[in-house]
Amino acid sequence: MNQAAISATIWPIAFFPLLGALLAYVLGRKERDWAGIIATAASALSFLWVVKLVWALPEAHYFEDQLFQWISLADLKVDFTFRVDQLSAVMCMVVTGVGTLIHLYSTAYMHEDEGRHRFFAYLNLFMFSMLLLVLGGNLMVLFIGWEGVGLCSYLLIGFWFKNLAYAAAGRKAFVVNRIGDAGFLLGIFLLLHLVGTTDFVALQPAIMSGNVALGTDFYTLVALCLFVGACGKSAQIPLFVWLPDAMAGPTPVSALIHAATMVTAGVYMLARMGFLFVLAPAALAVVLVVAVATAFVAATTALTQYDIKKVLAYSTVSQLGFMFMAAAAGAFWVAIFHVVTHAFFKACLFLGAGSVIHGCHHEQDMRHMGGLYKKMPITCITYGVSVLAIAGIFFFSGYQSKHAILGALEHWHNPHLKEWIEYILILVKFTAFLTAFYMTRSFVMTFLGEYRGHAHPHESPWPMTVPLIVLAVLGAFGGLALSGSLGFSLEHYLAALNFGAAAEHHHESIAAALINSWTGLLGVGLAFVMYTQLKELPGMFLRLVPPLSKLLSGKYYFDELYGAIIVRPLEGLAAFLWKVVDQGMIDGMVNGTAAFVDATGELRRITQTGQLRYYALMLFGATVFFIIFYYVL
Amino acid sequence: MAVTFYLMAVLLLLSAVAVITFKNPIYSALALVFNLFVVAGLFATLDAHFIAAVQVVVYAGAIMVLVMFVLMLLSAKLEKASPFSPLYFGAALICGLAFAVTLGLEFDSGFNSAPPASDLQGTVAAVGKVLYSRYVFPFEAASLLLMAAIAGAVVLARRRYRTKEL
Amino acid sequence: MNTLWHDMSLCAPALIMGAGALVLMMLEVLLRGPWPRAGVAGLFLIAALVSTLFVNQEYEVGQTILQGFIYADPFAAFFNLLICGGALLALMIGESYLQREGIEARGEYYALYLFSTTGALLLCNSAELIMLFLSLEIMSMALYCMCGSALAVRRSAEAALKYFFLGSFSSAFLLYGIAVLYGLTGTMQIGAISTAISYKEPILAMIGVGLMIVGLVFKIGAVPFHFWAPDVYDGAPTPVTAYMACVVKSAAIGVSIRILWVCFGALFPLWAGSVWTIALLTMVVGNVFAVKQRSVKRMLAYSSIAHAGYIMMAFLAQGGTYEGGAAALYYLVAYTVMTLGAFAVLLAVTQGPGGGAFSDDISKFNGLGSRRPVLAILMSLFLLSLAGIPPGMAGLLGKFYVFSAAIKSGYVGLAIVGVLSSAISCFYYLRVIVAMYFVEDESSEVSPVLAAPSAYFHGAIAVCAAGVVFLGIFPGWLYSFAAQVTERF
Amino acid sequence: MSEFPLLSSIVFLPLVGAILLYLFPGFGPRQDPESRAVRAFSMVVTLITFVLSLLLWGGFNPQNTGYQFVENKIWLPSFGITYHVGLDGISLFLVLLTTFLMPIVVLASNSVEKKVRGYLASMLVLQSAMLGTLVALDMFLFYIFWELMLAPMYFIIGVWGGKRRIYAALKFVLYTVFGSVLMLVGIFYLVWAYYQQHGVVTFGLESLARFNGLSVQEEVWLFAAFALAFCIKVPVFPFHTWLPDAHVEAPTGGSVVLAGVMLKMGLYGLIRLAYPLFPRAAELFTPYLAGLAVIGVVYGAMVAWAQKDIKKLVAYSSVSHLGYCVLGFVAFNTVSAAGSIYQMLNHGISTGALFLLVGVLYDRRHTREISEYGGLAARVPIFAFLFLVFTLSSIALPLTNGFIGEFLILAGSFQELPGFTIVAVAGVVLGAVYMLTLYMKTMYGEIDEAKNGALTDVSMRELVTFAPLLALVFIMGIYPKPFLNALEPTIKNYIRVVEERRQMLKSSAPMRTRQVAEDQAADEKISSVSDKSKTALDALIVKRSKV
Amino acid sequence: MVPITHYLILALLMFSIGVVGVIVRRNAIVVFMCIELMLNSVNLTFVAFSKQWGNLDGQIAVFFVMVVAAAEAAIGLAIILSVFRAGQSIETSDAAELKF
Repeated sequence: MNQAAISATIWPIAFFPLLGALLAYVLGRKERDWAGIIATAASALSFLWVVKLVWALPEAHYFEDQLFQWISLADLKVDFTFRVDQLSAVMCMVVTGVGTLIHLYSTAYMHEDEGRHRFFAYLNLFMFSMLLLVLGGNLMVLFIGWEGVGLCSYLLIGFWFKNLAYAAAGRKAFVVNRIGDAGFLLGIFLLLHLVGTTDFVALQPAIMSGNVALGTDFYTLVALCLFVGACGKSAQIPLFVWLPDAMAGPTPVSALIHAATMVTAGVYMLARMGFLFVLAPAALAVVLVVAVATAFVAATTALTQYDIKKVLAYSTVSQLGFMFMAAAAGAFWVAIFHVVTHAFFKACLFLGAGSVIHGCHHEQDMRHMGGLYKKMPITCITYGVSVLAIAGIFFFSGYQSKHAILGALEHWHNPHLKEWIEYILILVKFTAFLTAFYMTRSFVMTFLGEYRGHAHPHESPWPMTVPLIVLAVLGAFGGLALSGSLGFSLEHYLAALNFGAAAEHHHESIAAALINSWTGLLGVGLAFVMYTQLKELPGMFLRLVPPLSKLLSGKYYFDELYGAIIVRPLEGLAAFLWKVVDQGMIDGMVNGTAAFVDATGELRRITQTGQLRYYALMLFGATVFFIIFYYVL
Repeated sequence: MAVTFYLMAVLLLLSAVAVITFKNPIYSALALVFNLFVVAGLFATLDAHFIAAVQVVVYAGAIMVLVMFVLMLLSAKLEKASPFSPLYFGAALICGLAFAVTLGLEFDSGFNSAPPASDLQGTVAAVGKVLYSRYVFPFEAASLLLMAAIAGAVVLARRRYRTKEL
Repeated sequence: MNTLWHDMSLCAPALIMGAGALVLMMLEVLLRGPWPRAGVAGLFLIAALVSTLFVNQEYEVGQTILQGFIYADPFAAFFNLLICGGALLALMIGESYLQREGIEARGEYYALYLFSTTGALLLCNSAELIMLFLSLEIMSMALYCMCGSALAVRRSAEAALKYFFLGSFSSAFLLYGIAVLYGLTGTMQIGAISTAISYKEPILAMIGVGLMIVGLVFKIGAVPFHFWAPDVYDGAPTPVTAYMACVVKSAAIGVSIRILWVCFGALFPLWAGSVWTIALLTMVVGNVFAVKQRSVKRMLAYSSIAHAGYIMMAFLAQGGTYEGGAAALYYLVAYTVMTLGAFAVLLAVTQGPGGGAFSDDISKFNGLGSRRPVLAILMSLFLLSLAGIPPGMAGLLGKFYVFSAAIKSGYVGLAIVGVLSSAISCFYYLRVIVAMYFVEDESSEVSPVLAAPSAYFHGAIAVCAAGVVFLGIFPGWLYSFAAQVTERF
Repeated sequence: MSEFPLLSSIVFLPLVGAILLYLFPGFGPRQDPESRAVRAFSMVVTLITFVLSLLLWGGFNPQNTGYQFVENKIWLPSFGITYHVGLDGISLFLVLLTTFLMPIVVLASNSVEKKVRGYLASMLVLQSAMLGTLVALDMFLFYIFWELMLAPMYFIIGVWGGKRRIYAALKFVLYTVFGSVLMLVGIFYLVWAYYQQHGVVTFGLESLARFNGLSVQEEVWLFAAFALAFCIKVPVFPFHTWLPDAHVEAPTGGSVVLAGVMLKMGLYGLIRLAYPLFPRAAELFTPYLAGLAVIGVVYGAMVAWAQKDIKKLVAYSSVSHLGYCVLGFVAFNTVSAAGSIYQMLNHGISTGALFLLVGVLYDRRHTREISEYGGLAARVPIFAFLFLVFTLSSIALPLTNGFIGEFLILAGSFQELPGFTIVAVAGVVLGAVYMLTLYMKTMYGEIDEAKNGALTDVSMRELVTFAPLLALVFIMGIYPKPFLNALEPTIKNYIRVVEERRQMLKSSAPMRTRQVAEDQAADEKISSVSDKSKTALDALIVKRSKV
Repeated sequence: MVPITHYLILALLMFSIGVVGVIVRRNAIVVFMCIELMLNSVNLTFVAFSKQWGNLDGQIAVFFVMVVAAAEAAIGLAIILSVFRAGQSIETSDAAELKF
């Protein structure tokens, strides 16, 4: 809380990728292959710098790098400040570390693409934005990164822009994110209006000390505004619809942006602003409801998907829901913990999927895969490890974080939803079971059984497999390593995020842990059995309840619903405003005035008859009128 | 004296109405000549002898002869004249009545209604003296007017000639 | 005798002009074959103009000459200058056109021209109502004939007919008004009337005033006494139209100002309402009726009606301040140069009525911007000035003076109407600019600019353009001059 | 500094340039002269003007909140009209924007093929008029320059415009004239009222801004007259329909100037005249103006979304953007007002650039239909990149200039008018919708039109045109401090002065001296009529007044 | 003696008749004659006032009006002639080519 600032040079962390982006684009135009090398190097440099800083970061301190005053006007002062504290250190490590691996992976994956200089430039630009986001010393710098990652996401989703559907997916991502950003902006305005700053250093004491006589309602309002932003970025209901479509981008992009880093920005922001959220229990209750709903909806949707990337996308949405659950419970470190582990295993999963897609010549439908364990052993093993991790099987990293989430929920002490928390927990556990189930399903359909496609799958080259292995290792052991078993406790490290929530430490035996991972085991086992032995069963289930199956394979019809109640009405309204209101009414009135003057001008056809005696009559009439009306009367 | 005036007044108005109602312009012109003579008589009742004489000579003589001349010149093509149009007539009558009644009432109440007391005699000598002394400049201007009229009449009445064909 | 000579020397402009007319008539008889009629007429106009400059110094406020028939005051001096100058310019722009149309060949035309100008001069200077009536008739009689001088053309004759009958008709009203005023005051001297009239029965006085206003406003061409104007302007040969729109209108306005302010100044509250109405109607009707005109000449006719409305607005301003007079005079000068300029371009571009198919349609201006860029630019300048849009500063300042004078005297509503109607006016002025620049001439039959205009023409249009520019940039001297002129009526 | 009339030279240099351009020797009046020389000459003129205006910035003292570089000469003494010009922080940047954009416009004039000389001369005259409007401190002078902007723009649209150029040009002029003549009446009334009270005729802005003889009622009417003129120019919904037509038909340079500078004149007028002169009425009108502004933001965005013509879309986006500017200003708070001015600059840059980009496309394909394009990104990558950057600037992505302006406006307005601001935030989303839709439909997808396959990327000349704009997008987005520093004191002072004046006027009883003066004048008129007939006259007047 | 107002009213009536004539008649020569009627009634008014005021100004005015009338006759008839030449008609309603 009362951390002391240490001045340090932070800007190179963000600067390397920015420079890398420029160089990759400019030099890559000449020689495409340089782009990947430059970008990877930039990312790696950045990672090294992060490591250097984090290594040197003392406890209860943070690094600060004041670059320049960005906006300074009257009371509004926004500095361009970087800040590395424990939270951002963790995030930076993830972003640059996983980022570097994915860069490396991409050099092979994108090997044949014509536009890879653009790709790497965008990728590095994304790194830059993401680093701005996590390094920002105030909400404004965070917001720069926030919008920046949105932009890069847009660019990368629409990377293969010749396919208009892909481009539309990018646009959708950006616009939906923008809706969230609008909420975020309103939150910032509220803070600026009532507290006068967005600087974390100043904000936290101002909020927590209660100096601001604003009351809970204000906190709730701000928290909800910010959460709207988080919903957009982190794909929570109702703004999650863009993420499945975002799979249009190249797979490394999905891994980096739409799994490991960008989508977790919402969670990061909540953690960053945790001091505010804990003062707004009502908002936290909302967060919980949204998170649980999202997790459940996404998990059920994932059950019926056949596109391997879609499965992973829904899984990501679902896992993000888990992170928000932790945040809702006030256990922000847990949320970050899950962010980290999720980054490991989900990146690995995506990269694995990418490897499969690469190996199968851009086949994404799992129904045309199968039996790949023979052709792609490394991919298969790393993918399997990650499935176990995400399923929350003990020992693998997912278990640690997910267990911590459930623990945090069990200690729900928010007055709101207190009586419902039991039922919510059941739902959450069911969702965890589903997670294990559909992930296993995807594994089985992809790697086991007989090959059902027509391509000639082959194992990927080393730049792709090495990151897979590294990430699989991290996914396997990372959880354990961070939970204090190896002398490093993330909880302890992120103590600053503990805003009064009681932290309970309970060491559990391996047996207990295995029992605790029953949901995952059940899911894995059931799916394994169903998809290897009883292949008829899934279809039967779905046929039993046709509406449900329709609902699930239709992804709950969110897109259709939004289309029907928001997008199309708005489009219709736009057309109406243009055609009817603008051209018809407003311009009609303008032109009508002109027409009226014209018509009045035509009066001359009545008055200027050309008849002499008529003129004489008018002259005399006017004379009589004037004399009688003005002079005599 | 008064009887003469009222007699002349009636004749005057009758002849004026005749001018505007006769279908044949020749009759109108003759009525106007008569009217002008009556006006000359009225001038005489007001002791404006010189003016009365000029009225007869210039108006009834010169001007009306000119009018008759033109009428005769153009008479061949005057057949289709149909003098009255009810709409114009109605409107003109209403306006004319309004004009006459309004101004008449105001004149009646506003101007001194007593008969003129002055013994002003508009003899040739008296008028001439004023005309050629005090009014010499307007008199010259009047000559300019007549010159302009002559020039104008020449311009207009001359047959067209030497028009360049474009 | 000395006084007579002195008085006559003060009256020199009118005398020179009248003499010029007589000389021209005689020369027409004496000389055979072509001779520079316009040049001679122009010489007399120049002589009159120069004499104006000489005698103006001796013009003093309230001074009358020639036994009280003629004013020799600064106001008269101003109008002498304006009328002589305007007539000279109108002569110069019309010269080549008249020659082309064969009107010039009748030498009497220029005699009439000088007669009319003499009448206009005397009209503005007359200090007595019979003198006023006579000079008005001199001006008008000559003008009637000028309107009808394009003998081969029916329109010209028709214009003359309408102008003559309506003019005589309205003169009869004017004369009746004079008679009433004479009956009321026993005099026809303007100065005497002005002192006597306020002691008289106001309704009778106003009947006389009203009848006189009818006659004068008719000459100005203000609504609702304007009906003749579009037809006559349209039918008359274009140089005559230009002359009418500027010189005759100036003279009529000058005499109206003098009559209303000097003669009937005391009755201002009584006649203000009617003038207010007339000004309002004139601005609105003039502008609105011009909107749909395809004939540029007729459009300019309506436009000149509208401008009369603006000037009449200034009549009202005398009530409180002298600004009204200064504004009206400034506007009149600006209006003269810009209207003459516009007519000059019209003359250069369109065929006369003698040329068979009548052709002052706006399409004649199509593509003028590329055919004759200088002419088109000048026309734009004149039109923008008429519309009151910069860079047409002369017109804008004129409107500005007039509106501010009206507002200062409390006629805000009138000023608003004036401003709105001037917004309407932009529409039809801009249409000509549209034709000149925005429309390419598609039809090959569009004739190029007709017969090369003479040096006179070029000189006149240059003077007009220079006038518009000069008045726009340095309005101060004219305004203060105008203010001096009207200050001490 | 006061020795050399720097401001006047900046204002009139383009005008002189235009005249010289026309008098340029060696060119026949009929045929178009060697266009390269004409372009070069105009370029030099605009560049010199720009450099001179940079001197202004150099010599500008931000701490001095009064007018600087003041020149005050008597012009029409009898009317108290002066040639009075000066510069403060608000006008400084708009002047700079104008002088900055003009060389770019000249550079972009290559697409003009006919009558190049006339085109450039019009542009130069227009520049003088705009600069004059920005620095005028005399109401009459302001009005002259204000109206002078019309004619050249009219020609630019009318001569060098598209198919419906005549309709558009006339609509533009008539619409604007309609507004400005009402303003003219307002000016006269104000001057007259001042004269009634002080006996002095003056058009000086500084004197009139200290005038306190108006009743609230009068203020309301006058403010309405001024505001209408300015709202038409901005244009504020629902007075905007001339704008799309004008933009669509105008040539590229015309659109750039129109959007870049001329639209700002409306808001500038509101700032310079309407608010200081009528502070109480301004306060009363604030909700209505803010409401219209916000409607404009959302409405402009919605209608832009429905457009099928690129230029029309950008034009409607201007309506939306200027809605922000108006909102920011009427919120009347240092942050939002500064944001409003900053946003005006941004809009000039980004929308100007977008129009230039549309012009680039139009030069090549001679159509502006969105459906005619598609998939261009593959064919013209640099163009696509530029388009993207300016699109992003337009939708206010952080680190571009647009963000700073929009953020300041919204953050500032939120403190004063939270309800309106929340609605305006919706524009943030809608802006992304229509701009990205445009970008997607034109740049992305397959190239389906054969002609688009042969498009050439931006030329070097075009690149040079865009480079300064591109640089400014980022400079103003990343380091706005020099701009804001120069703005802040002026705006703070401006707001303080207006607020103080408002308080002062509210506390003092409305002056009624003028009424008295009126009565006296009427008395004098009557007394001049002599006593004898006075009774008759009086009776008549009384009788008349009953009617 | 007859009161002066009677002359005035008589003249007024005659003037009105002349006006009505101008309006209702279409024959140009008759219209011209109606204008002469109007002028004559004004003359009558002048002379009546002259008598009342005891000065000759009114009568002089009448003299000048007669001059004007003469000039009008010359020009008016010339115009009528030229109209007749152009259109073979002296109906004023036929001379209506110029309108609107």
